[in-house]
Amino acid sequence: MLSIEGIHVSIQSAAVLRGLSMTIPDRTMVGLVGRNGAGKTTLMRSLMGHLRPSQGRMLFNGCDLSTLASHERARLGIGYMQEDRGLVPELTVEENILLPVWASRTLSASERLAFVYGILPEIKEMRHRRALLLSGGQQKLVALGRALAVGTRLLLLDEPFEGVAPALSKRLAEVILKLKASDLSIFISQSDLNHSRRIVDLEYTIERGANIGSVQP
Amino acid sequence: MKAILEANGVGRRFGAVVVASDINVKVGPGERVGLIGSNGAGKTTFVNMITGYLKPDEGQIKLAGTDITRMNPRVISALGVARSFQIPQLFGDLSVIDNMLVALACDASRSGFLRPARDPLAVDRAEELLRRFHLHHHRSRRVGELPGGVRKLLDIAMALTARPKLLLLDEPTSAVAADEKFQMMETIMSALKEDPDSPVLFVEHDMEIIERHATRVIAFYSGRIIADDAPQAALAQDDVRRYVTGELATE
Amino acid sequence: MNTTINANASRQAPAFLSPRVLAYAVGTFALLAVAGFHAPTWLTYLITMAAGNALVSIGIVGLMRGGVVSFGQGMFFAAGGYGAALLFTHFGWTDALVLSIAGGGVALLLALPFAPLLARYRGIFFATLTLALSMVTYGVLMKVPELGGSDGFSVGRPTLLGERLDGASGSYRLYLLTIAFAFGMGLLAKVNFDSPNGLVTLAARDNELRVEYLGTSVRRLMGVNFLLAAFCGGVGGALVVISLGHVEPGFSYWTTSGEFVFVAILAGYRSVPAVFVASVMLEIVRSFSSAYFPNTWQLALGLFLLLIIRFLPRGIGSLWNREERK
Amino acid sequence: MDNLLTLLIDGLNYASWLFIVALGLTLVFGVLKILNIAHGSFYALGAYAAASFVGWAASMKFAPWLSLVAMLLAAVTVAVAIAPVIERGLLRFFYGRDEVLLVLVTYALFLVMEDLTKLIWGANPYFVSEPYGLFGSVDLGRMSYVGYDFALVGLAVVSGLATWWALNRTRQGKIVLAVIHSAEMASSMGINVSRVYTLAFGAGVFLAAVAGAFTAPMISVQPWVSVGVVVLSFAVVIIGGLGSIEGAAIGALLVGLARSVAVHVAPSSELFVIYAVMAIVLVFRPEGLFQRIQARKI
Amino acid sequence: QETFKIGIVTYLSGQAAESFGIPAANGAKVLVEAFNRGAAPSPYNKPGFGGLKIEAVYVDEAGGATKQVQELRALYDREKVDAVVGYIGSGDCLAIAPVAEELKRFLILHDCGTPRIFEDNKLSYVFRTASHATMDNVALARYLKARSFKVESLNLINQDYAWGHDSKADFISAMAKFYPAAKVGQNLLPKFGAGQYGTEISALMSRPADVTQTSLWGGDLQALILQSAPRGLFKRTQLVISAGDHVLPVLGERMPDGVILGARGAYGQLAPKSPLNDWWNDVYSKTFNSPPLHAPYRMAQALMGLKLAVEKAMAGNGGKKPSPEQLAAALRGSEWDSPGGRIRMAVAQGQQGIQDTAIARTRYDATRKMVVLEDVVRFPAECVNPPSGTTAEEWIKAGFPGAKGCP
Ligand SMILES: Nc1ncnc2c1ncn2[C@@H]1O[C@H](COP(=O)(O)OP(=O)(O)OP(=O)(O)O)[C@@H](O)[C@H]1O
Ligand SMILES: Nc1ncnc2c1ncn2[C@@H]1O[C@H](COP(=O)(O)OP(=O)(O)OP(=O)(O)O)[C@@H](O)[C@H]1O
Ligand SMILES: CC(C)C[C@H](N)C(=O)O
Ligand SMILES: [Mg+2]
Ligand SMILES: [Mg+2]
Repeated sequence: MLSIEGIHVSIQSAAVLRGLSMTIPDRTMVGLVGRNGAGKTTLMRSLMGHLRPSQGRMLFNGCDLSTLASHERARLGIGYMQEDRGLVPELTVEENILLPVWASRTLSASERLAFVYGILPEIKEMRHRRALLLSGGQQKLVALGRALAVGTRLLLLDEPFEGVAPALSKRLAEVILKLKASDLSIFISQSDLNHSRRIVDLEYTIERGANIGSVQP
Repeated sequence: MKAILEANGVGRRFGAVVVASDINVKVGPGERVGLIGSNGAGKTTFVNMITGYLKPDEGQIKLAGTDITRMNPRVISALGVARSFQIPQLFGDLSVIDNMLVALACDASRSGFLRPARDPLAVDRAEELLRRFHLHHHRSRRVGELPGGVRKLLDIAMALTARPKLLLLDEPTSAVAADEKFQMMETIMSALKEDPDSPVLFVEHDMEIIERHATRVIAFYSGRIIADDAPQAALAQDDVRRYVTGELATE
Repeated sequence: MNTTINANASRQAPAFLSPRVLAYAVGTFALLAVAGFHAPTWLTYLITMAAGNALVSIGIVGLMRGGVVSFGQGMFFAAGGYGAALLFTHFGWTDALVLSIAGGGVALLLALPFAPLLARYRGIFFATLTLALSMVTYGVLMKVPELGGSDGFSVGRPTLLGERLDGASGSYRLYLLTIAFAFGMGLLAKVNFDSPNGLVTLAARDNELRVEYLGTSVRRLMGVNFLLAAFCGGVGGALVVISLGHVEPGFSYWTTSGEFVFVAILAGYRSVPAVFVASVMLEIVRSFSSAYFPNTWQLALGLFLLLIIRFLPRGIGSLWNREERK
Repeated sequence: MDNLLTLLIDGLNYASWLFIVALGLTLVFGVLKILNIAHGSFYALGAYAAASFVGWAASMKFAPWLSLVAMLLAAVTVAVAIAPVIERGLLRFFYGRDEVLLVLVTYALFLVMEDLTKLIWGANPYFVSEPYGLFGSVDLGRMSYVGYDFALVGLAVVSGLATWWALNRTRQGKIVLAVIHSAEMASSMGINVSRVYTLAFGAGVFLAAVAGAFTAPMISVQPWVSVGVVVLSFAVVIIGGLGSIEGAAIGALLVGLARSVAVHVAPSSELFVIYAVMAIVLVFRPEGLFQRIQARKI
Repeated sequence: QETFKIGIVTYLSGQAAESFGIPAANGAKVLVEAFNRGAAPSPYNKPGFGGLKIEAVYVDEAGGATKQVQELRALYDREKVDAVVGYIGSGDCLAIAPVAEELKRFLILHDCGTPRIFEDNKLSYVFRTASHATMDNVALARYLKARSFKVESLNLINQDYAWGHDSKADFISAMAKFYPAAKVGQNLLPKFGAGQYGTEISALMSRPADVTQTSLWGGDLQALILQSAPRGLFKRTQLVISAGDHVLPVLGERMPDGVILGARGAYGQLAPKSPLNDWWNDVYSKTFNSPPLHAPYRMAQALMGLKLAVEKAMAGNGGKKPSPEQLAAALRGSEWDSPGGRIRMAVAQGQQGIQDTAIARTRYDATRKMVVLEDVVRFPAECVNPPSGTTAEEWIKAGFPGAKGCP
């Protein structure tokens, strides 16, 4: 599904990713582990087109991502959950979730909403609240819901369990496991190993922007 | 025992959402209190009310006997309450060392126009703190470019510059790499050795850390305190297991 | 404990006006003083005006470091200018040095009641409230016949240490006086920028909430910076009026304030000398383009500004303040 | 009574003219976070283009009401021809920078456009007063008003409502909000951010040009018409709260009424009454009448 | 060949460029060119200035008085001009006159209106080769009286800067002499460049007056007329304009009939017939496709006066380029013929000129497709200009002592 071949990415002339390679096969859940500053977020942002690799390729189903503008990537069915949530404060929870659906030409709003609420009933309860009032963890949930709304093929989740209470993080893990049964591939970054180990099919470890290993738990 | 922090019947609502109701807490010297709770339970709100960012609708908050309910964050900070933030609040355009120097310069006794902010004493103190938090090698990087975990550390280091009488940490270890979390808590706790009487309240989602570092746990759910006890006891309560740790299924 | 003390001893003297900075300043001043003696008078005059204006912009830079920009600094420029001019014509104070400081004092007095109010404002709202106040000042100046109404009034030649500043040598001495003020106040500004207050100001620009949580009042800080800026503006206004020989309500018009901001942005907030350089540059560009492209000088000025902002986003100060450029 | 009515009508007329100009300004600020000094230049361009278009329509002996269409077309032309060039060729490089720096960028743009306009249309004034008579005149007691002025009130109401509706009641509007909040996030959601920017800026330019085009019949179109307008509409937008359409409407009414009272009652205060209103509003509402909600930070 | 360099300062950008600055600069251009070729009629037919080739540099007056002071210094010191001619804005004149005096350099103010320049300062290097605003307002008042208008009430609308204020004050006090019972109703002072006058027009209409005076000019005047004509303001009041000829060609049929206006001198249609005027009209119209009006006329009379002064000074110093002092001495108190009539540097110790003027009424002539000025009344210079040794204000208050030759 997604293969990353030796990409190099620099931010303001500092090399952050140096020759990173990994593959995310169809219908799998892949973990990405690394310490703070290893480059996990940078990789995600490169995939979403906010940073341009100076070398290497990123292929999504054989299509070179670098030929697509940032907003065209979401339309391939990639859902991205940012590390810092990135909700639009003025909009309600539901509107936030619908945002990528509106931007897409193919998705149906009611269908996607039903799907998201089915998986995350917690969100449904607060769907009319404005995003700016939510607590940190609640925002995290909504951001996940939003990624789910558009990510029909691939989900990129940047530290989804961070700051989430254990009860909920257990629920999330279940949700994500459930998704694995569908057509989706999931790519999860983690600085905390505890949560993901149990659920991923394959885990890459990076350090200072380069692969140092991969395991199949 | 004299309470350093005392909250009596504190309540707060936003429109129809009750974010704190009838909160009663007394914290004595040297206590290490873990604040746990589901997302949106009101932990941050509690911290915000103690530090004056939010004013309670009802009830009273006292610091070492002084009523601080209506004071603003600056005055409360000046009284010796320091905090860190769930989302780090830093000076993104300045370097790491300058962030620390700002924190030192804000110390009331040190402000002024005609002295250098970067005098050797201040710089030494700042560097010592940075070293303690393993931030020293980031010394001259612009804070805006730091990865999330490092920002978190710096945020806490800044809270500790003033040698607080009461320390509040909002999710100090979230976004910090797993193997560093424990070390980090050690660091924080050891930084407080100079003032062993200062109580620490920290919001935490990781129960291992709670078990290891808290002497007492307060669990929140939906704006209320559902448990306030020693860690083992608190974590064993049904409500806590149901709503916080998820060991019991809801309903 | 011992180690810290040793570390101290081994460290160099702090940045408080390092000998290097002081030497640079004195050296440049001497150079300018000599050069001014030989330069054509239009050039010394241009530099005099530029230095006077730059003092106002220094004040704005001080505010900018805290994240606010005053679009109404013309108000204090005018206060200093009118103050000095009135003291000269009505009270017989003729000494240029005294008048300049008095101009700063008048501006400071005018700023005092507004400081607590303005300290509450940030960003575009600070800019526009100061703009509104300066426009009200403009309106008042226009309507007071005793102040010359819309035309303002002319001021005679002042004295310096008892001597009348007449003719070419008088202009030269005014030039010296103005650049002396520029250097003196520039150095003081540098000291202030490097002080704890200066650093916290810079921090408040990024995150006020944290500064408050560190126990420092951002409002007080902003209020103080506002007063300092007003003083700078007043001194600048007085010096300009002394050289110009004329004062008018236009000093307080928003476009005048706009030019001071223009210089401050051109310079960036990281370097004090850059403010003076920027001010001289603006005067030169404006003067030459209005002489050589009289029909398109605005176009030239606009393009020049765009180029600077585009390619030196942190101001021309970033050309030599490399360490901080990043 | 008669006087009160006069006062109100004058205030309203002035307010609606100001509002149309301010609308575009507030829109552009709302979306691109740019307080656009060059807005006045687009207004001037609209006026010039209208002068050319209406002049041409007149020379073709079209029906008089077609001059209204010509004015609208002029505004569209300005927006289509200018907005993408400026947005993509210039502003794009400055997004996300300090608000005040952006003010200066547009100030530079204003200087450049001022001279460019002069190079294109020359310094001579243009007149297109034909449309001014289209709506006849209205007699109210001792007063006589030009129907066109009331038509402008209508235009202001229509454009205000349309913009408000588009921004607050449509998906597109919500997408714009997302872009305002974070362009990177928005594009991750599949939103074509650069198109939103261009469209929003284009809409702003269009509104400025519409205001210019429909003012053209009342004034002599000549260099520098841009300057006075822009400071006034700044005042309006700031009184109302930057980025707020409701705010701009109320701001325009306040300014219009204050000015009309000043001119009728104390003409010599006209010069600063507008700024005094602005200062007073800001003293009590530091961010203007309609403040933007702040996101939770901690 | 040695040159004589003149700095010419007028509005080349901004509000005042189109109506005044650029026509004035254009006037200077044709004239300098004609002078250099020796193509002007006698006595201006010597090539250049007494053989010196004239070189002109043009500077924009826009940007405020402070900027003008700087530009003036640069002109003298950097561009090394021998004389500066220019300044339309009264505010600019007030600011720069003392500077030229201090620098001891030669300056001719060619157009600005405020009477206060020589009233407030004692100047010997600075000249104004035209009458100031008092003339225009006194002449308007005299016209109303001469044509026996009934004036019981008076409205005024003037711009909020030196020219507007001075015009307003002079007109009110002049009217008080002729119509002591007349009451001032609205006295409006809109901002320079306001552009929108709806409210002002309502204010003028809500207190109808027999006469409405304005000294608006340029785009402001055009806008005022365009906006008030459809509301019928001019049907209810007699409009009088102190500087109005320059809007006639552009307004054409939109200019209401019967408006009383002056041109700040006997310029354009009001100019007395003379070979010099015919030549001037001819060269200017040929080059710019429109007849010269107020602004180029005033430029012409300044440059002609300067030319004669240079030549006179050169005659006195053996043909060298004259020093500022020599130039000043030559121009002081001199007189010369200009296209608009004779200019006499008769007041303010010979630094300030006076000239004849004329006031007329408008009528749109549909066959010639232009506004014609008719019912002209001419006023000799001494009738409408205060004599030496008194200020405008005192002179009017005292009832125009020494006024001579009034119609
Ligand atoms: N804007 C920037 N400018 C310069 N360097 C940057 C910038 N953003 C990130 N970096 C650097 O890139 C490196 C990788 O950062 P990244 O955010 O990808 O780490 P991460 O693995 O996501 O860490 P964390 O777990 O803390 O989120 C870090 O060393 C960081 O300092
Ligand atoms: N300013 C506000 N306006 C409205 N509601 C608010 C505001 N601040 C907090 N809330 C609400 O209060 C509740 C508690 O929020 P709080 O941030 O205290 O939760 P928390 O326990 O810290 O959760 P988390 O672990 O997710 O950070 C949430 O439902 C939130 O939406
Ligand atoms: C009518 C104008 C020529 C008057 C001139 N602008 C002045 O200010 O004096
Ligand atoms: Mg990350
Ligand atoms: Mg929280």
